Amino acid sequence: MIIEKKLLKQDSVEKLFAKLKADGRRILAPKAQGDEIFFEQVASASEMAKDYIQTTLSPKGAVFPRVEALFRYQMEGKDVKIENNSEPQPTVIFGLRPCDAASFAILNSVFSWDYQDSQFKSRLAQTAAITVSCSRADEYCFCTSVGGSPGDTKGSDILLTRIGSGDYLAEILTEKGKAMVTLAPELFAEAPSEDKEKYLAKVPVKFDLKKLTEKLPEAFNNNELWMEQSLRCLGCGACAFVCPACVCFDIQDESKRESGVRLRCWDSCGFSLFTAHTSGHNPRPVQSQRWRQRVMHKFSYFNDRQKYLGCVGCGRCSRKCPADMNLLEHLKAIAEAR
Amino acid sequence: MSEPNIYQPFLMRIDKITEEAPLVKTFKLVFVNDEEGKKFQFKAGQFGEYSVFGEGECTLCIASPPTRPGYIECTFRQAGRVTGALAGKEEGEIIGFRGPYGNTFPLEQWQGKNLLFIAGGIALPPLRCVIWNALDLRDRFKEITVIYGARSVADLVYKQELEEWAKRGDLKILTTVDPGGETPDWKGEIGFVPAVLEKADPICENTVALVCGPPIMIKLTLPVLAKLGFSPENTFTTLENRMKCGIGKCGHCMVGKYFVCKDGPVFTLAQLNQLPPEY
Amino acid sequence: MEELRKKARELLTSGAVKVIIGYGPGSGKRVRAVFVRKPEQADLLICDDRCLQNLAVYLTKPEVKALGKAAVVARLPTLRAILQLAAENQLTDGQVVALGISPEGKMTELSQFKAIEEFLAGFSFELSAEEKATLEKLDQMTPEQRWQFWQEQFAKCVRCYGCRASCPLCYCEKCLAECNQPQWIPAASHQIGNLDWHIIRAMHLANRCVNCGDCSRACPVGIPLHLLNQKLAEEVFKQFGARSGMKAAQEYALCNWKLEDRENFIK
Amino acid sequence: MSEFEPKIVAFVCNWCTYAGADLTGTSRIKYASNVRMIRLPCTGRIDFMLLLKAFEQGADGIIVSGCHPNDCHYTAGNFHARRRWMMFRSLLDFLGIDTRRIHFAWVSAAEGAKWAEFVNSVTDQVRKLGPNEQYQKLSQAGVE
Amino acid sequence: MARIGVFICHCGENIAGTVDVFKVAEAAGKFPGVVHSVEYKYMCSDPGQTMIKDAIKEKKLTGVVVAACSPRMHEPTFRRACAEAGLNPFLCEMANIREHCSWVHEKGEATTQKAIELIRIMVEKVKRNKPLYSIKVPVTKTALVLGGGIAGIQAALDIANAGHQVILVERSPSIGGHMLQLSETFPTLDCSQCILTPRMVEVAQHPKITLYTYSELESLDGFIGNFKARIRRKARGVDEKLCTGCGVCIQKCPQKKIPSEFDAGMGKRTAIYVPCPQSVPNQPVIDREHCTYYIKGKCKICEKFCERKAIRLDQQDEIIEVNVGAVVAATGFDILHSKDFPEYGYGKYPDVIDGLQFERLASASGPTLGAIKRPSDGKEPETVVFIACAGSRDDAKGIPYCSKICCMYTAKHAMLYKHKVHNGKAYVFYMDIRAGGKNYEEFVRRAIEEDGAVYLRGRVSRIYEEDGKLIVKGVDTLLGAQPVEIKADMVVLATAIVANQDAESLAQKLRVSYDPYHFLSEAHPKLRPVETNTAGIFLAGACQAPKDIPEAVAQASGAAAKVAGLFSSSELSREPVIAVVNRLPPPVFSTCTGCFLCEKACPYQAIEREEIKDRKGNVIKVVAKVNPGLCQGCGTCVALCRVKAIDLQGFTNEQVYCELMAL
Repeated sequence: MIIEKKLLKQDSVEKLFAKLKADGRRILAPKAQGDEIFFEQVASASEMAKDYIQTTLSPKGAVFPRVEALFRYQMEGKDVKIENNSEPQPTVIFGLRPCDAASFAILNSVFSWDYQDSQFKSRLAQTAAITVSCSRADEYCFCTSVGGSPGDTKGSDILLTRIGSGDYLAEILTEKGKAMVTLAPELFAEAPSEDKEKYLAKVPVKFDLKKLTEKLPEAFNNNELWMEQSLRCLGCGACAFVCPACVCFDIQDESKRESGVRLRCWDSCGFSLFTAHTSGHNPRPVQSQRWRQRVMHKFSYFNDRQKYLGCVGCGRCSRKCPADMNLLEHLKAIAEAR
Repeated sequence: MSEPNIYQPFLMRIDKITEEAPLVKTFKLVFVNDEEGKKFQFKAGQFGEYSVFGEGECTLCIASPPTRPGYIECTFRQAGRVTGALAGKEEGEIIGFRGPYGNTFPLEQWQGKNLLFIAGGIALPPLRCVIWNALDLRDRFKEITVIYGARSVADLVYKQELEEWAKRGDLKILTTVDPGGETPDWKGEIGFVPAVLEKADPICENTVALVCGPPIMIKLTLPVLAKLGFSPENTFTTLENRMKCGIGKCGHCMVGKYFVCKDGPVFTLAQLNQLPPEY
Repeated sequence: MEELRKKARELLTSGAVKVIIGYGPGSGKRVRAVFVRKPEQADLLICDDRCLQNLAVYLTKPEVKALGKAAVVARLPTLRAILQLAAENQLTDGQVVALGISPEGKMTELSQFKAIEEFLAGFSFELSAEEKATLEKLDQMTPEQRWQFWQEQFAKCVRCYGCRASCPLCYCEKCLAECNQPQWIPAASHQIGNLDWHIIRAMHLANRCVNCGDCSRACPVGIPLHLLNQKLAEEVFKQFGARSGMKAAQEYALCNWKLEDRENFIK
Repeated sequence: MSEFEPKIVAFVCNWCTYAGADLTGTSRIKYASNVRMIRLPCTGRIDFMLLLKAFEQGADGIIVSGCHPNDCHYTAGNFHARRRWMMFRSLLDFLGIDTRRIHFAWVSAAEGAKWAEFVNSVTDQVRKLGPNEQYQKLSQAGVE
Repeated sequence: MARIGVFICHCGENIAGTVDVFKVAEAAGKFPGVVHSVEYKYMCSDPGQTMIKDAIKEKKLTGVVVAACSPRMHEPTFRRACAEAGLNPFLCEMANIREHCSWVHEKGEATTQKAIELIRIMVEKVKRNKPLYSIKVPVTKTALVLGGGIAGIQAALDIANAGHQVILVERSPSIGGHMLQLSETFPTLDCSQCILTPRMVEVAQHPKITLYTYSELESLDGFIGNFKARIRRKARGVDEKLCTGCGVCIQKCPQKKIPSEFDAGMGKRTAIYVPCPQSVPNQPVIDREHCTYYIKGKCKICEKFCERKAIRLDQQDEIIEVNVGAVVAATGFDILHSKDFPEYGYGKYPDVIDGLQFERLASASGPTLGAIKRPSDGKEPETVVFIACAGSRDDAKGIPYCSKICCMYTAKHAMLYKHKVHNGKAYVFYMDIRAGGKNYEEFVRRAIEEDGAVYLRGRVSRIYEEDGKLIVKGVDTLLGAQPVEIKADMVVLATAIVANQDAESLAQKLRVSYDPYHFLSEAHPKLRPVETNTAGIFLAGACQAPKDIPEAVAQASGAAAKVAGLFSSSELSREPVIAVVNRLPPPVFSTCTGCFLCEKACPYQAIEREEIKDRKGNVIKVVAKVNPGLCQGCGTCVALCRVKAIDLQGFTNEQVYCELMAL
C-alpha cells in the first residue's frame, strides 16, 4: 500500500531532521555508545551511528517506555488527587529496521485487544517511523521465517532503502509518512526507477513457520525438550528486554511522603518470580517452564489470541543472550522434530 | 488523551472495617464520587485491583453481591506489601479500586438449580458473593448448601454471617474445623472439608458445585465430587494466579494461552482439565 | 583439548560423575555451556580462549544439581568461585570435580577443595596491567567526571539482571531486588533504581567477586560492571589483605575485623 | 535571601552517640537544628542501604556515629561497621558520589560537647557544599 | 490498623519554653494514622500517664508516641503505662524532643519544625511496630565477684548470705584490698584490720563462697543469667590443700629484700610470701620474678623445709571455666604514682611519701610497728607537711575530679602523727576542705583544734632538699597569697585516686562502658548507680569512682541486693529486641540462603544452623536460626544479610526504612 515513491538525498536527512524538529517533534535515532547502539534523542543526523545491523535495544521504548508513569497522585489529608500524564510529544523514530517497525502492530494488539490502553495508543499515534531497510544481515536474523523481510513495509510510515548512489529510495507508506513529506516536500525528489530488492540483504527462510505453529501445542508437554534447550539458560531478562515484541510488564508504586507515582515497568516471563504468589507457591517453578512459556507465548498463544506472531525475527535475543540461547536454533529444532 | 486511563482507579472510601480472623479483614468500600458509584456494575465472580497509594495494587475478588449496589466489599489476608498496607488503613481513608474484571459465575443459567458451595479458609469471599447473590434472589434457585471449613474456629471468616445463614431456614450450612482447631463450645463439624462433603452426600442432579479453597483442599475435594456424581461441567472454581494489570495485558497470569484475568477467574472443572498445570 | 575430552569420557564411563559442565560449540563462532552426560558426547567439549563464561554459575542451579555429581571445566575464576561457594556453604567437598584449566590451557583434575587451593596458590591474582590502567583512568577523573561516566552507563541499564544471573556468587533464591517489604531497590529501571541496584550489588560482592568478568559480558547494554567489583576487590585487598575464593574455609573480610583497621575517615 | 539550610540525617548507635547526644542536651550545649537522628542499637546495624535511602529522601548530608573502638556495647559492632564504611565510601567515591556529604565519627556517651561540635562542623561543611544536586537530579530521571 | 496516639510533653518549660508544643500537637494530629494528638505539662506524671492510658482505651490506640525526653530516661515508664492499659509495651515509642531538640536548639520555628519531624519519624516507625513479648532465659544462680577488697568482700558475703553461690576472684595473694593496708579509719579512728579481718575470715569459711585468690578474669562470654567466665588461676607454687600456713618456707627463703607491695614499699618481704600476717588465705605464693630458683634454676630451700611437701615449683597457671548468672565488678582503685610529681620530688626524695605509705608507717602491724619514722634515716620527723589534692582537681595532671577521700585521710594522718609525735608539727596544705559526711566535719575540726594541725590554704609549688631538710614552698592564699616556706622532715602527698591500670581492658572484657578516666560507668548516674549498661554486670566500690569505705560498702550491698533480686527467680525476662531469621511456608521455608556469613559476624555466637527437611527427612536446605537466649540484638547480622532474611525485632528493616521515608 505505497502512497508514493520518492528519492531522499543522503545529505537531505539532516535537513529533514531540522524540519521535523521545527514541527515540534523529537527525533529518536540510533546513536553509538561504545559498542552498543541505542535509539536516543538526537539533535543532528551526524550524531547517528553509521553502520549497524541492529540496534542494541529495539525502538519499542518510544511507545512502551521501560519505565513510564501511569498516573501521579498526591495525598491531601485523607483525600487523594490523581493526575494523568499529559499528551506525549510527537516523535519520529529514524533508522529502525523493518522488523522493528513490524513490532508496533504486535504491541498494539496487546494494548488494544480488549481494554484500550490510551497511553500506549496516544504514544503510538504520536510516533512516526522512518525505517531504513536492511542491506546486511547476520546469522541471527530470521525475519523471513516469521513473515517479514529486509525491505518489508509493515509498520513503517516511510521506508528508506539506500541505493547505489548512497541516496535513499523513499517509500511513503501512510498518511503519517505523507505528513512528514509535506513538512519538507523540497527534500523529496522524483524517485529513480530502481528496484530496491537488489540493495536488500539476503535472509534465507530458516524454518517452516506453519510446521512450528502446528507442532507447538503438542510440544508443550515435552518436558525433556524444554529442559534440554534451557539447561544453560540463566534466567535473566535480557532476551525480553531487547525484544521489540515482548510486552509483559509490572506495575509498581513509588512515593515520597504524600506524593507518588504508579509506574509501569518492563518485566520478563523468564524471571523466576514472575508468576510467584505471595504465599511462595510458584506455578512455573523451574527455568524450563519459563523458557517454554516464552516460546509458546510468542509462537503459539500470540498467534491464537492476537492473530499476530509475537516475534519479528530481529535476532536480538540470541545476539544478546549471555548463555547463547539461540532462539532460531531451538525453533528450528521444534519445527523439524518428527 | 481522548480515552480514559484504564489504570486509573476509582477512589474508594473505607466505610467499615470488619476483623474476620487473625490477619484477615473485610473492607466495605464506597465510591468517593457518587456518579461513578451509580454507574458501577459488576457480576458475581468478578475481581478488581485494589490499591494503596504508595504501595501498589493487589488482586482481590469482590466479596459483596451485585444485588447490593452502592458499595463493594473485599476480604483479604495480610500477606505481602499491599495487603500489609491495606491492613494499616483506617475507616474513612481512601484507597484505589479498578474493576470489575474477569468473567462471572453464570448465575442466569443456574435458575431452578441446586447450588452447592464448598469453601476452605480464606477462599470463602468469592463464594460469599455468589451466596448472597443467590440468597437475595432466593426464589430463582432450589436448594442451597454451603460447606465451609477452616483450620480452626478463629480462622473462619464471616463468622456473623455464618451464624445468620445458619439461622435462616432457606439454606443448609455445614461449618467445620480441622481436628484440633475446635473450641470447647464449638457446635459445628470437626473434620476436613472433603470428609464433611462426603458425609453430607448432596444430590448431584440439577446441582452445580462451586469449590474454592487452598490447593490441597481442592485436590482432595474434586475426587469426592466426582464420586458423588458431579460432572466437570457442573463444578466451578476460581483461579488466583498472580496478576498485575487485571486486563489481559501484562502477561503475569497466563495459564497456557489463557489470561486468568480475562478468561477467568471462574473456570469449570471441565475447562481446568484442559489447561496446562500453570496455576 | 583432547586431554579434556579423554578425561571427560573417563569420568563419565567410570560413573565418577554424571555430567560434565563444559564448553561446546555455539552460535556462529561462539561457544556455549554444554552438559555432557554420555561418554560419546565428550567430543563436543571445546577448550580455547573463547571459553570465558564462569561455569560455576550452574553448580547452584537446581536443574543442573538434579543431574547428579558434576565435573566442571574450570578456568581460574571458576576455581575461585568454587572455593568461594564452598566458603559460603553452598558446595561441599567432593560434590564437584573441577577440571582446572591453567592460563596456558593445561588441564588438571582437581577433585578436592584442597587440590583447588593448592592449584590456585601457584598463580597471581593481581589485576593485569591493562585492568589496573582502566581503574586508574577512572580514579584519576574528577568525582564529577566519574559521576557523569557512571550515570551514562547506568542510564542504559534495563534491569534484565543478566549481571546477577551470570554471576556464580549471585545464588540467593530471593534476591534483595525482589524483596518489597521494604522495597530497598526500586524495581523500575530509572536512574535511582539503577544506581541503587548497582551499588548494592557491588557491595554484596565485595570480597566475594572472583573477577570472572561475566557480569560485563552478560550485560546486553554494555555496562562495564566488573570495574565496580574490581575496584572493591582491590580495596579489600589493600585494606584487609584478603582475596576471595582462595580457600574453601575463606574468611569474609566484611564479617571480620582488626583493631588496627584504618579509620582516618572517622572523626 | 535566606541561606540554604541543609538537611542532615544522623544514624547513631543507642549506647554511645545517642547517649552522648543526650548528654549534649543535659549540658544544654546548643548546636545546629538541621540534624534528624535515627536511633539504632549499634553501628553494626547501620546498613549501607540506609545511607542511600537517606540521600534519596533528600538528605544533603549524612552522619554516622557510634562507639569508639573497644567501647561497643556489643563488643564488635563498630569494628564491623568500620570495615563496611571503608568499602562503601570507596565505592561511592568511585561512582563519583560526593563523599564530603557523608561523615563518620566516634562519639561516646561522655562526649556531649564533641557531638555538638561535630554536628555543627558537618552542618557548616554541607551548607557550603549546597543542596545535594546529584541526587536531586536523579529523582524521576528515567521515568516517562 | 493504625490508630496512633501522640502525646507531647511540655516538661514544664524544658520543652514548651523552646518548642511550640501546641503547634506540634496540631501538626502531629494530621499525620496519616494519627487519631489522637495532645500535649500536657508533664507526661511522666501520674495524670500524664493516666491521659495515655485513657486514650489507649477510649480511642482504641494501636500505637503510642510520647514526644518528651530521651527514651533512655522514660521509655520504661511509658511502656509500662501502655502495658497497664492493655497495649503491648513495644507499641510505644518515644520521640526525643528534649535532649535532642529543645535543650540544644534556640527557640524558634526551626526547632518546632524539628520536633514535628522527630515525631513524624517515630509515628512512621510505631505504625510498623509489632507486639513483642519478653524472652525467658534461665538464670544460673551463681555470682562472680571480681575483687576482694572491702567492696568485693561485702558483696560476696551479702549475696552468699542471701543463699546464693558466689565465686570471689582476687588478683593478689590475699583478699582485703586497700582497706587491709590502712592503720586507722576516719572518722572513728578504729583499727582498720580489726574490723576487716573478721569479714575476711567469714569469706574464707562461708560454705557458699568459693574463693580464688591470685587469680584474674581471663574472659567473659554470654549474657545476663548465663555468663561463662574463664578465670586464670596464677601458679602459686604452693599446694593450697596441703599448706598449713606454718610460715617455715617464708622464714627460710634466702630472698629477703624485696619491697613489700602490701607495705607500699616501706617494708620488705621474701620471694615466697604472704602479703601480711592476716592474709586470707594464709598461704604463701612464690614470686617467680624474684625467686632464686626461677632466676638461677636452683635453690628449692622452701621445698626442702616444707614438711607438708606443699611446694609446687613446676605448677602452671590454670584456666578454669565457671558459669555464673551475674558479675559484680569490685576491682578498686589505684593511686597516682611518683613519676607524676617531679615538682614534689616524689620518688626522688625518700621522705616524700604518699598516703598509703604513711598508713603503713602508722599501722601497728606495719614495718615500723606503728612508729612514725622517716624512710631515709629512720628518725622521727619533727615537722611533717601533708599536701592534699596531690594531683586531684588538677587539669595539668589530667585529673579534674576530686578524689574525695583525701581531705579526710589527711586530717586523719595529721591527727595520727600528732598522737604519736606529741611535739611534732603538722602542716596541711589544702585547696578546700571537703568533709561532707556523718561526723566528718567534726573530725577535721578536731584535727585542727584539738590536735593542732596547721592548715594552710594554698598549693605547694615545689619541694627540694636542703641540708637534710625538705623545703616546702607554697602560698597561703588566706594571707593574701603570701609565700610560705616550711622546712620539713617528711612530706606526705595525698595523691589522687585513679582507676586501675587495666581498668580499660577489664571494661572491655566485661563489655561495660567507662568514663574518660577509665572508671567503670554506671547505667544511670542517679537512678541506676550500681548497674552497668550491660545487663547482669554490677559495680561496687572505687572501680566506679573514688569512694570511702562506708560508701563502698553501701554500694556493694546495693549490688548484692540487685544480684539477689536477679537470682530470686529461676527465669529471667529479657527484652525481645533480638534478631530473627524469617520462616515461610513451603516451598520457600526461609529466604535465608544459608551462606552463614552472619554466623561469623555474631559477637555472641547466637547464630545456629537449622536443617529444613522434607516429609521423608531429606535435608532440603540449611538455614540460619538465632538463639534467642544468646542474641543481644546488636543487629550486625541484619546489616550483613544480603537478602534480609534476618531482621532485628524492634528495629526491623521496615521500621527503619519507614523512619527514613518520613524524613
